Amino acid sequence: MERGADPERRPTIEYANFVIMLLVALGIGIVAVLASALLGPKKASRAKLMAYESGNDPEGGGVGTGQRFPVHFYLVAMLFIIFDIETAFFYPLAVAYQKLIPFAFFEAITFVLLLLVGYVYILKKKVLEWA
Amino acid sequence: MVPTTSYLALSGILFALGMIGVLTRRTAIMVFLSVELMLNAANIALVAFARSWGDPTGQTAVFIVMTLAAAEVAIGLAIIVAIFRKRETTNVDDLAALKG
Amino acid sequence: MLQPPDVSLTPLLPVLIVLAGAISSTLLGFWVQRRTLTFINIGAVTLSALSLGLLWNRAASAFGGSLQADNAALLLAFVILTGTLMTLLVTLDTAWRARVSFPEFDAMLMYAVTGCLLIAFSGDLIVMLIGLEIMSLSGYVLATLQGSRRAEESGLKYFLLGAAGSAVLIYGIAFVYGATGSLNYAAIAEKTSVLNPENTAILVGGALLMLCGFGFKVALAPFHQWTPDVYGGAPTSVSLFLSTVVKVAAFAGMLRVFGGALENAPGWHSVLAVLIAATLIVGNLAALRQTNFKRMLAYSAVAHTGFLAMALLGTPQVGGAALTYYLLVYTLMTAAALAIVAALQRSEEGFSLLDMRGLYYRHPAYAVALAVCLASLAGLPPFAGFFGKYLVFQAAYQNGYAWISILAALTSVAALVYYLRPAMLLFMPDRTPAREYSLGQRTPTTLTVALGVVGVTALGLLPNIWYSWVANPAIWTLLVGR
Amino acid sequence: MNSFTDWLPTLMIFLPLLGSLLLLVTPKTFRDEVAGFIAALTLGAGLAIWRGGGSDLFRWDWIPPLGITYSVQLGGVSLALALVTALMSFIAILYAARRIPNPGPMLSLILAMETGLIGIFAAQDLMLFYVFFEDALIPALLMLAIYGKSGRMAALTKFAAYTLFGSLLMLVSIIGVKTLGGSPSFAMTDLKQNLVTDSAQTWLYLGFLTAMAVKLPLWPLHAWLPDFHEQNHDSGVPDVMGTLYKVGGYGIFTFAIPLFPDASLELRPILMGLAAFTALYAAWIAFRQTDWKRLLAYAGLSHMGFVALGVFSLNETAVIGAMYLLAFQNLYTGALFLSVGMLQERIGSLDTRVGGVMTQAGALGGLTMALWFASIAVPGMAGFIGEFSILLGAYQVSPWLAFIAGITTIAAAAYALTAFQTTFWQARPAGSVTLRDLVHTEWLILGIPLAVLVLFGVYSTPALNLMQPAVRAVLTALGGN
Amino acid sequence: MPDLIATLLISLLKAVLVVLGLLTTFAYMTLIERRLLGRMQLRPGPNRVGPMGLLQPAADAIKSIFKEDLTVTLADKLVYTLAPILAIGMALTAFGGIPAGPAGSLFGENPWVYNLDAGILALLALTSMGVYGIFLGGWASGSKYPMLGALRSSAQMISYELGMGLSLLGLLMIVGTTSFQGIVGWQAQNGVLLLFQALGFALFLISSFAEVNRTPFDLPEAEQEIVAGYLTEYSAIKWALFQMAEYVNMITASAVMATLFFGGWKGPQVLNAVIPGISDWPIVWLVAKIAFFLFLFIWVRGTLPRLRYDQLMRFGWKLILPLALANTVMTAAFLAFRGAGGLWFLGVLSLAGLLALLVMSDRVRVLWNQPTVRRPESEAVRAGGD
Repeated sequence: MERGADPERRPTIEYANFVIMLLVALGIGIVAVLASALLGPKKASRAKLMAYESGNDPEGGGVGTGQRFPVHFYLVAMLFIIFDIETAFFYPLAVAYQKLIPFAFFEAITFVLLLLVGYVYILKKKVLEWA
Repeated sequence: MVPTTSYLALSGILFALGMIGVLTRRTAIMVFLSVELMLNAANIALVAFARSWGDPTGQTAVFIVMTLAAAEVAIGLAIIVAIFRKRETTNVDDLAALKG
Repeated sequence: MLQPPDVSLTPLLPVLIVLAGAISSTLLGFWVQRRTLTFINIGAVTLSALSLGLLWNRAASAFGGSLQADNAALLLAFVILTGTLMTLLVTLDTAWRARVSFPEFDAMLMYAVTGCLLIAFSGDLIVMLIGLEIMSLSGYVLATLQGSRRAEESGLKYFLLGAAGSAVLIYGIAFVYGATGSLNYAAIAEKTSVLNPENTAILVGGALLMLCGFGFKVALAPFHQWTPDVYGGAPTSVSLFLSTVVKVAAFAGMLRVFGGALENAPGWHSVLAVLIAATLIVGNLAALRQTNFKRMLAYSAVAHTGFLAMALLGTPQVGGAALTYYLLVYTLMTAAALAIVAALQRSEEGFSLLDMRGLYYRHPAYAVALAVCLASLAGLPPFAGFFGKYLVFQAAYQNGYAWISILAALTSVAALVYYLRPAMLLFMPDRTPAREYSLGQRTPTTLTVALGVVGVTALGLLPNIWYSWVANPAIWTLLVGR
Repeated sequence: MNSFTDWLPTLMIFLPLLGSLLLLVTPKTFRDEVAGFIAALTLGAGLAIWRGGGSDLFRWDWIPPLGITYSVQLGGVSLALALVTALMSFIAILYAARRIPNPGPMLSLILAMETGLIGIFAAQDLMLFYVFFEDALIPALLMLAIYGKSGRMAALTKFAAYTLFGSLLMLVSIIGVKTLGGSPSFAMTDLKQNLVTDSAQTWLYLGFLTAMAVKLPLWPLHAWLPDFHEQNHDSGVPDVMGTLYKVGGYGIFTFAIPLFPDASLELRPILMGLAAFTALYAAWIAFRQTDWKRLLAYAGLSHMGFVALGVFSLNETAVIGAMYLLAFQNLYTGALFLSVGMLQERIGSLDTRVGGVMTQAGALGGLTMALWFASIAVPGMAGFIGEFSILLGAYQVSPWLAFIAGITTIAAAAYALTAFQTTFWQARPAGSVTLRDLVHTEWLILGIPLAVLVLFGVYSTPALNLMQPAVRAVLTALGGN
Repeated sequence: MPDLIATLLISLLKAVLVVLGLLTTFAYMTLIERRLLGRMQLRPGPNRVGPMGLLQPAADAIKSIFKEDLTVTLADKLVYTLAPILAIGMALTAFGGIPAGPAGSLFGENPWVYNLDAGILALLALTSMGVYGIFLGGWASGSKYPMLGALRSSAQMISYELGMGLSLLGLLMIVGTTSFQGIVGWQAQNGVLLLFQALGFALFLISSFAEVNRTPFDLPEAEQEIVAGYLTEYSAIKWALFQMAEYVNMITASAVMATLFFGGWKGPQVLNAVIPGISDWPIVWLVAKIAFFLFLFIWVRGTLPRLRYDQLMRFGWKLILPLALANTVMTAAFLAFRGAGGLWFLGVLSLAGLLALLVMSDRVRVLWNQPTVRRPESEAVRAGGD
């Protein structure tokens, strides 16, 4: 079915294809940026290079200066990590699900119930509120 | 087929880098990232060994380790953020209220 | 129509009960007061302890041997649950003052205990690792939960070093897996008895890495640096928990791994001996210099790690019994001592040694109890601490580590001095105003302290009460399962 | 033998402890009486055992899996020492009740310590011995902690550190004796049949010896002693108990010699030398003291050098003498500490150079002098028989060392009489307050020990009869001299 | 060996073709979108450059390349440059894995660039990487608005990523493979999955809208709220690259939905009766389905207003996530208990669920619509304490 590859080597070939795709895709971006850098005009002025703050002179800012933002974003990030990992666990189970019934069913239910415990907890903790 | 020793060498290098990071870095975040590096070194080793034994147990172990890493991230970041918001530093050396 | 899967959950019963307590704390916390939760958890812990009796001598196992409810696990679980019970009782009184009185505290505590039990019940490295991490992660949160600068600092230190320790441990697991091709204790033990030379290097490397990882968890020198800061900086009830239950569980893991799976693996014994020697010296000498009682207890916990680990140098049959005996005693005396600190301290820093002067004339019962705990920690007969020390000395001695025994005896002198100094201070008459909380005596704390003191005394006078349970060598030869 | 006599030693051991616990709940008004009654009862139990000619070995498996037994026996040397302990505890309680303002804890501690001490003498199991050995320490420390003077913390630390340093090495040795010898238990009867041989024996002996040398005490492990006595309560009561706690000679005699026969023969010259040196050195230091407590401490140390000399010589006469001296020096050293306490109560100082006490407190002076005579081994007093036997026996083994020790007796006379003279006889400084002489129980407190000393100084047969068979039994195990 | 090199060269060619195709589609998408929106809003839209405005995309492209490329002073230069490249790279790569026809149907070659067993997983992973582009872009700008915008966008995208991932679980349980080819094959035999996973599809569709930042979830570029979000400091080609990435993601999302729920590159089997083999024609069907979804994207943009940020987050966490879980459990339970019966009942269940949701929409809306009053911090801490 596959051209030029015995079944043994097929995955490797596919990964090579993947890398080629990735390189081409990134290459397009790089080429575009380079083209613009070469072709575009360069007439920078101080005002032009200032960060935009609705027309006022920018205060502070800059990378890594410890700008503060609502702690909520941290919470979302953490919740995401946790739930995403849960999802990652669920994928193999889902793929193998039909072969593993009935064990997998109880497994899945237990898993979802545990997940729900955490979900109810964050719900009650009002982590999911943005006000 | 890439020999197992190559994978091990890679994982060893990663682990050593992580170790060096833990020992020399002074920012909590960097120490923490180094720890993650070490965990991934362990993952590589596990997968490499799993392949050489032809046994999927090692791969499931990687799954567990990834979860652990995620849980560690969540809790570790929470602690680091809590400290950072209070005192604007995560330099481990600045934490000296409890001195030995 | 649908057959439930053929998984026996009975061996999991103690773990599940505790987990149920944890989950109920998580959810019920929104509707009921924390004290109620604590009572529920006390009930759960008691039930779990009872269920241990149900499983006794059944040698049940589940999940293809990944979970072992053998007698070794049950005994270790009993020690863990005892420590938990004492912690819970103490928090009934002190959590409010320590500003950790929210449901999350109980929930994290119970999750940690779930992890601890999993370690004790583990039948392969993965289950052990999962338990260890549940325990550690909850521990990090517990240490930080108070939200004070000190607590946060201790939490961060605990976390960073603990995470590094875990990473090393996991790397070790990977290597052990690489050498033996299995993560199951029994299979590892089988493989390690006959090894081809090329794998030996990997095995030794893995064993040593795991040793380092566990060294972090149980605070063996030179991996102990976090201990004083964490035990000293965390709220006292948390220190109590961390220095008893968590340590017991970590040792349970060590016993399972080193006494069981890697028993025949070469190399780690001598390294462990060196680590123990370092721990004994560092822990005892550093404790000698402390002026804060809580911090002193933290260093003493390090020193005790050295003693406890000596049991691992013995053969599993002798060492396992010695370790388990000592662990219970250690839990009782440490928990009681810290319970008194928690009840009397003005701030979570505990109190300085000088504050203890004349405590006997202000809180006679607590002072006597504290003195008993200290004497037991010091290893003075007839308190149980003595037999604990004796047993581990013997275990190491019989397996050819006489020099460790002698070193331990010598460093014990330092230990005795730093334990006896506060003990004596308690009884020195003092005219200066009291520097501790004056309304100390409350029922739950008193109960904890009584449990500790009576336990320590009873186990000292009649060690067989507990030792006859643990002494059967058959329990410890089967550390890996069949 | 009926079952009651079987239980008598156990009763004698634990009766004081019970009393000690009882005191915690006794109302203040009866406290003294209860304590005295318990102490007297203990003494009575001891005398009952003596009348029955000593008790048999009582053995009960305490902790079977560890081979630790509860084996006790009071007879021979151990009975004599237990009796002396009971007597001196009784006297200490009498004085403590009279002298100390708030004696409750002190009385409890004396009784608790009595249990430990009698236990030490009665134990016929190494582990049990160790347990009692450590137990006696705690009350001693507490007495120092509660009633001591300003420098007590340092003294306490020193005392504890020395004692425990020794005892932990002893513990390692104990474990070694059982493990290497392959004995099924720690009971002496079993251990004697499973002796450790060769060089291991020497090492274990050294470990054991360290503990005993601290407790003897033997130079250079004696440094805790003067501080301990100096910092203790002025009344001298804790010092009495401290003196009783100097059980090193007994430990070596009962346990070390039977268990390490070869090693004790091998190390005999060195140890005897050390002992003789200790005796002389302590006497010399005592000579320079100006504080009664320190002086007595060094005097006691000097006597202990004698005891050690006797025990280490492994000669029957000397060993009997040593045990005799060990028993009776408790009486006079203890009584002297109490007399010093009385002196301090009257003049408010422990200085040896106050002068002129005799003129106002003749009875105190007289009894003290009599006790000093006992101490410097004046014939007719029990101390003489002990020291003489030791010198006699030691001479057969090593004349030179005996000679050195002999000098000590002269030195002892010198320091004792000098100090006594400057305190009691010399002219009294002008403007001093008048001193009260002995009153009430004080007569008994100094009189009873003196009476006993004189009695056994003149009529030593009962005591010797008690000790001789025991000593002979131990030494025959060595295979002769 | 030459064989191998040939294979790789062909892959390279295909990759370039896919990339160029996508870029062209993107370019004309912008035009089509503007025209369509214009039509919906009763105005002409761009019609000046070339016939019917057909040259407008070319003009835009030329303009963005020749514009001045600014990098603000406080920016982290390297990351600032890499972020758009990362965004477009990941977006383009993701598309390469979608099969457009049966194996060997493209002049003897496979009509896809790569075909991994973990097809869906790889795709989800790649699209997740897009978040890095957005976040790093905002962060590296070293300015306040981009930072806030980036945070908001990342939070939004990761939140909906959960719903997206979870809503596929039911599908995976039914099919039992993550390979696109496998899924397409399964649908050819058993009917399109939309029939059995209507609820799952609805959730996936909504999540996809949020993932690609389209109305009504186009908060990241909500000009009225936080200037232009993470894009504020970007200009010229870098700005264009971000736009490009967004549109490419949209195309990919359309392709994924077509593949997973609408039978992929296969046409309806019934048409085989009319023209034999029509359902197996490569590319045609897929393009048609993609076009349909693209039109849907535009249509929605022309119809719905934008959500408020708090509504958006609550919608994701409180509705999509639990519903996705419920869908999973429902499917799992059905599969476990169905015995020998067919799948049709699951389809009914799923549809019923979706309908119930629609009927109850007024009740459900409370979940995300009503702003809750935030308690003071101190009170929140004490809650539940004793």
